[in-house]
Amino acid sequence: MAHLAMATGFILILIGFYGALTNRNILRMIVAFTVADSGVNLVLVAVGYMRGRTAPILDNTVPAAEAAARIIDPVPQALVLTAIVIGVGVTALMLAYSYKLYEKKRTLDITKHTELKW
Amino acid sequence: MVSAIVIIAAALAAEFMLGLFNERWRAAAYGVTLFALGFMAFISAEWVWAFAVYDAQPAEIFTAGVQPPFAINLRMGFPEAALTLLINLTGLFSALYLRRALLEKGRAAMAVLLVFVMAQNGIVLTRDIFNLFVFFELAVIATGGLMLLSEDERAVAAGFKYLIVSQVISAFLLIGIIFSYHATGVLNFDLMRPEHFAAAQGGAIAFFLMFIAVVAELKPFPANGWALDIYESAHPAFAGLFSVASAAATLYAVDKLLVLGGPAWLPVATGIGVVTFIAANLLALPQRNDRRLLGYSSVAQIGLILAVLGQRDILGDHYFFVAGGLIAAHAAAKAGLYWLSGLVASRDIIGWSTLRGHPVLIFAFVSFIALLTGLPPFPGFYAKWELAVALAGSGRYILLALILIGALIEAGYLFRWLGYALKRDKPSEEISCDPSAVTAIIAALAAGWAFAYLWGDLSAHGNILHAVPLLFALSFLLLDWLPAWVKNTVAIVGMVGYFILNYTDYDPLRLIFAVIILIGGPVILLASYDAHGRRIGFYPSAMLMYAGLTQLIGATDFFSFFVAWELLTVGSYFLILRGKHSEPHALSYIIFSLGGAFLILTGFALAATVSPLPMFEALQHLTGETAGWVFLLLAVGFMTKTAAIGLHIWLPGAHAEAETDVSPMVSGILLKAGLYGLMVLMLAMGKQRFYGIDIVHVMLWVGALSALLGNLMAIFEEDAKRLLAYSSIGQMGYALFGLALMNHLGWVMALMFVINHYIYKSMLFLSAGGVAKRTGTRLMYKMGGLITLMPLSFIAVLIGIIAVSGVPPLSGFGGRWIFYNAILSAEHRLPMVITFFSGPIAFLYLFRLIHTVFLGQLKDENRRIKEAPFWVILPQMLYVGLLMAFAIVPGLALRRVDTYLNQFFPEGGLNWEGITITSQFGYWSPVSIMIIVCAIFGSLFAWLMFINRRAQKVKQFNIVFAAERPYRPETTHFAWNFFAPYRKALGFLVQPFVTRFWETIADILHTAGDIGRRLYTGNPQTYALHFLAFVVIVYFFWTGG
Amino acid sequence: MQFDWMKIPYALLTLFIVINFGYLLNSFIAKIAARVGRRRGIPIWQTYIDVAKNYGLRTSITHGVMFYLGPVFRLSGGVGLLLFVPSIYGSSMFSNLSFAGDLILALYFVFFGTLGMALGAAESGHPYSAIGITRGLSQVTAAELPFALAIFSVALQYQTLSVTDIVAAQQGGILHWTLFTNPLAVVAAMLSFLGSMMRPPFDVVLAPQEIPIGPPTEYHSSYLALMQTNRAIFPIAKIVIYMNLFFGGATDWPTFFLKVFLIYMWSVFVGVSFPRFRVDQSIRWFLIWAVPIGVLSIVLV
Amino acid sequence: MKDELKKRLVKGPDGVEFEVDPLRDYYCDARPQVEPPAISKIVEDFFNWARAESLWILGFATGCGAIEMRPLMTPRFDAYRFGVQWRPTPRQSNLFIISGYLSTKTLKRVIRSYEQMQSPKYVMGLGSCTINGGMYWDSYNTIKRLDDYLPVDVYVAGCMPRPEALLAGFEELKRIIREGKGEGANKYAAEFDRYKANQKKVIHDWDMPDYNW
Repeated sequence: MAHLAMATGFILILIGFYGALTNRNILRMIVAFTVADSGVNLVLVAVGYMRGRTAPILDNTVPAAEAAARIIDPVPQALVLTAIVIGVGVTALMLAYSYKLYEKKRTLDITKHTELKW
Repeated sequence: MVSAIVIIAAALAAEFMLGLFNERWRAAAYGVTLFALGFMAFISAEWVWAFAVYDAQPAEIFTAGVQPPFAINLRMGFPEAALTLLINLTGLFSALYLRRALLEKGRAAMAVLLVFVMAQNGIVLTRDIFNLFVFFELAVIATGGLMLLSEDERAVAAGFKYLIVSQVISAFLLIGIIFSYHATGVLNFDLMRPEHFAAAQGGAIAFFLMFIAVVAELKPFPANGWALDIYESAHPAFAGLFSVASAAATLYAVDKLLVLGGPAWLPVATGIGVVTFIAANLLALPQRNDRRLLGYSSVAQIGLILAVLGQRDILGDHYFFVAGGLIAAHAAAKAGLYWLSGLVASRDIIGWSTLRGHPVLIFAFVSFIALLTGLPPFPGFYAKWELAVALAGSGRYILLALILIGALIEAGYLFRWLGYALKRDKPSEEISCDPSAVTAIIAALAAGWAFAYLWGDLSAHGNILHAVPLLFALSFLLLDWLPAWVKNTVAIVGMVGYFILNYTDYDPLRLIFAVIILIGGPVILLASYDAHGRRIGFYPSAMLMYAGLTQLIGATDFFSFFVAWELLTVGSYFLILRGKHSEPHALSYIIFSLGGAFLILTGFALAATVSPLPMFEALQHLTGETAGWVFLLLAVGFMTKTAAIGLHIWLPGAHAEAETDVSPMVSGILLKAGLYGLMVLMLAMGKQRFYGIDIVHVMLWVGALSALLGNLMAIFEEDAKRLLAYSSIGQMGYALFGLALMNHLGWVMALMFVINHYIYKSMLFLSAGGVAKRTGTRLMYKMGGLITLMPLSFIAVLIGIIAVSGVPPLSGFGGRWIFYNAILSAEHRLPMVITFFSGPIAFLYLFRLIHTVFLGQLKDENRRIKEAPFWVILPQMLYVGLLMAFAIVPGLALRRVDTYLNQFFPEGGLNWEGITITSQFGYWSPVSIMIIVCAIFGSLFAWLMFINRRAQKVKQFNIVFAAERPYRPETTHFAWNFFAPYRKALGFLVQPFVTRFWETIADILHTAGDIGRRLYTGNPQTYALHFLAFVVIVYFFWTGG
Repeated sequence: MQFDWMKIPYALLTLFIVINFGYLLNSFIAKIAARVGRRRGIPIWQTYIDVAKNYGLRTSITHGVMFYLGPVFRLSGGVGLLLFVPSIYGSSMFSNLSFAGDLILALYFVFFGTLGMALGAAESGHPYSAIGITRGLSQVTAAELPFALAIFSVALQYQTLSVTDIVAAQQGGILHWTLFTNPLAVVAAMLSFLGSMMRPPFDVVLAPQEIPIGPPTEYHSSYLALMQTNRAIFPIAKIVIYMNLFFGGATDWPTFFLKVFLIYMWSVFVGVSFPRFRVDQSIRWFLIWAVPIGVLSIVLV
Repeated sequence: MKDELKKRLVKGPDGVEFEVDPLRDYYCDARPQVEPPAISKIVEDFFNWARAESLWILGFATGCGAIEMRPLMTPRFDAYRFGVQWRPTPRQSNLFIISGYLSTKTLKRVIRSYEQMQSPKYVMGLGSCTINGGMYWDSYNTIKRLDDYLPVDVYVAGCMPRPEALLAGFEELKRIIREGKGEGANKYAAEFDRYKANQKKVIHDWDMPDYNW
């Protein structure tokens, strides 16, 4: 059971990649990438999970003294925050690109933009 | 000293400040950007100065004042300082270059540029793997943003492809990082240990995911379609920055990971690197688009550096010197070339010939190409040498061979590009001389030469740029604005002065070569007085060749010998390239010469590892298997320069298409470099066996075959200079044959050939050049009957014939006489048969030269041509005098060398007292032969003059033509297909097998490249699939291997 | 310079003897050929008369300097070749000027005459003489090869290049001649001898009717006189080399005349009984037949 | 005038235009001189004897006379005994045998060959055709009397004289030469204009220099 979160994370990544690499429509690709991105974040958080421990919030229920024994590993959670922000940034940039690509060729089909080859 | 964190902080501060600026204050915003980049560069420079001069210790910078693992720390060591300096400087100059684009796009673009430079600095400085991920993502986003700067509308598609693939890569990286954290418990490089990964259950896979993701950022071979599109469509300034900065930063990141991963991962890195280097170079061969070619070339260079990173275990402390040299060379060259491509309008590589109007830009272009191919005195050369020695030392021969083959292919397409730029006809549109762009290029050029000097000082073998002859040659670059005759005088005085200063410290063998190079060279230079105007580019390349030659005979250790060898190759390449139609031939010349040079490099590397003694002793002490290999490699390398059969196809084109006074230089003097190399090799190592075959015996056969086939091919030539070029192949075959006899007289004969060949080949080339200049063509059947109009040239060719064919009174006979005595005491007899047959054939093609050009019928259009120019005739007459003197007193040159050879080949010497030279078998007295022949000739001539004094002088058509009147001079001059019967009898011997062999190899490479590059279909999804496939393959090799 | 001046008159004496012997030999062989055809043939002194008539002609033309020098080169080639090789073994009187050079000098001095003739004929501007030269030079390269191989094998056999030593080694009876001690070399040399004698199997160079006598087409009066003198000396000078190398040399003039005559007859006999080769046929013939024998002689010596 | 002999403008390789006149540039236009015999009589007699004893023939084998010369080379008549020899080129021959009728076309070649021979040179006309046109006496294009165009030393009459007649002709010629009267070349040089006028009267397309060396 403990690895349920991790497994769902990996499944999300696979779905995301599958979606991104088979759909021709650019917007569908971007959505698929966001799914993969959330899958990665889920895996990130799932790594820090320890059975029978609580969230790393130091308040009156979990005083600082015995925090080390009662909370899960806080570092992955810190990392995932940055990862999410970066995911947002990249997705925003991709959407801007898709707008410019559409503006240029009036089509969202990725296979129409292959002038640069060989 | 300002702390390293301030670099990142300054960039962030500048970005925020730009945000506060008003939209209209663009100039001020641009000023802030430049100031920020300048300040960052200043900090890194300060640190580099501290490490280099004051030998400071690496500084650890802890963010948030807490020790890791609870905070991110940065380290500013010597490598980090150098790399950040490189990145910041390139950033500064690209910003300078992007001035118009940035001002037009506004402060947003400036901010993104600052983010990009900061991200690259971050990648170098950070010691935390998640922080590494953050900076990689920042770089990705900044690249996405900066792609829109480009005018090429395909850049948008390229940027989108880049984002897609980097999304996939970052997913892998994140998963790798988090599982590595899971395995080791920390995120800091310094606290992680290879054994943590081994201990943890999925640790190895975690490290693999992280490692392969970062390596993918380096754009390795299958997974680099997305990078090539960026290189092709981005703004040239950004493409340069992207190529230099991301390469330097990511390579350092991979290096940090390799330290983490431990020795098991080094072969993986080497494997990926070498495959990328070879494949990228191969796919670059058929490229016509300049920026895409540069893209392939930078991917290849990064692959090479990755391979070097993989060899850190055997490179030891040279590791930074080699990897740093390659990165520095790559940085200066790539930035410079991309910025140059910004000036050139057309995207086809032939379009670069517009640069020809600007000497400075041409010099920059040439320096960048030399930087990339690793020619002396640039850092790539030192790196290539150290790498070769290290690889040969640790027995990794296949890797060394692959790297050298890749380097040869790269030299091939780069020099082809250089040839197009220098020789093809200029397209219409001029280059746009934007001042900021030119300053950036000049900066890159200055950086290239600064690195050259820096790496020279760092190198253990002494700085190439300190050699006097090389400095003398490079000084001609500065004097190039002077008129040609001034430079010519300076050159002649310089060379003769150098000879007078140190002819004493040459032993007799080297003295002959020194005389030919340092006295023979100026005699040929006399013919260059005939040129008018400034002759830009002639004197630097000529002096570079002569500098290479002088350093060659002065070289005592492997390194300086190899430096000299490459210098003379480069100098002669540019000399040959000056000819009108010489571009394809110069290309084949440089490829063959560099191929030969790489063989010599491998041979020296093998020998250098065995014993660190100077060259001569080191070669002597080699034994067993390596001795056989070294001898074979060096012999084949030197034989490419003497154009032995099989490696000869570059010579006819190169010598025939060169200018009038370049042909004698290249043919008379340069071919001797190969002979000198062979002499040193055979003196040091004597006879060598290679897996049971006696190599010297094989060389005997090669020499004989070259003599026969060279002369045979010369007979059927219609072009005068090609005829003389093929004859050089024949004569060099003779000399090689003499050397391979390995006995006293064989060597005396080879030396006599060296002198004879120099004199009459230069004389014949000068007279052929003079005639070609006057008649406007080199085809012999278009000339005829020029004896009355060009008598002095005729005398030169007549004396030349008598000397070459070995007819007694002149010195050619001396060579033949010594040859006979040599073969009498040699043990192999069958190759003699071929050499006997090639003797008289030499007489045939020379008679064809003199008959079709000077005798026979005079054509109408040639009736008013004048004698060849005075300065072309003067050296010829000097040579006639020299030949006469050498015929009468051969002892002058050969006596001391004969005694010198006694120490190597004791028996079979000649004794020289009195006027007769006696050998073990026969005797020859040149003085009495000359007197007797002249006496007989004189008396008979007087007798004929006395009887026949009132002969009626008649003209060309007063001939017995079966009582008919000859129709026209063209129809009565028998010259075309002069030796038709010979072709019928022996034509099958001169079928172009060798040419067809080399052409098929070139075609195979080109088609392989053409098929290979179809891999990049332009669809980002296929690129992502390439990446996934790459990951699977590497994983399979890593586990399987 | 310890050069004793007496050698010059002796050399001139040899020259005088050989010139007369040459003229008589040519007319004598012409008479034999006539007698074979049951004709009376030319009087023995006819060659003298022809030379005198050619000297006596009053006019001559010249196409240029090289044309003028052609016959001079040719004759000095013939005279030089004769004088560089000792004629009579054992007598210092008739060792001519052989102190100047050994066998190699003789082998390469043959080209001196050929070069001069070629240049002179080429200067005449006549296409036929140019064709004649091409044929001559092509043929001589193939013909010289077996001779060079034979010389090399003889030099290997006697371990010397000096002609006098080779002749010395062959003294003492007929069985000591190289003909018997090294027959292969002699066969190769005699085959190559045919090539250089301008006799029918290999006389495509002069080819009397095809290209009017090839190279010397434009030569006449005094030039022709010089060439006729050379026609007398050159074959004998070449035969002297063959005689010294392969047939034991001559210890006195009668054996000299006899041996020279017999060697000369070898080329006459072959000439009379074979049609004319084209140049490529003769090259192939030499390379297929004469050269392998020469190579064998080197390998087996 | 044929086009290869016309004056033409030619551009040299250095771009300089100049005029080429074939007749003047390709041919030597010197006039023949009278060659005086050797100074002393003894030398001249000896040379005459040598010239008589070694007659080198250039046979202009035209008409039916040529066939008569072949038997001279056979054992029966064997002209070689008398020092007679056939040479393929005019340069090396002294005796010019014209063995039959001459048309105006062949006369042009005869003149050119004759002028290329070296003096002293002799001409022998065979058959009646060279004496008075023979059976073509009334033809419009044959040469009636060889003497008008070339100095002839010996005529051998007969409508084709037999080989014996030729041998007799040779004896006659030897006698003339030995007596020093074989000066046809000098006669030709002395009366060069007359001969040339006669020749040009018959040969209308005179596209050669006056004297073909």
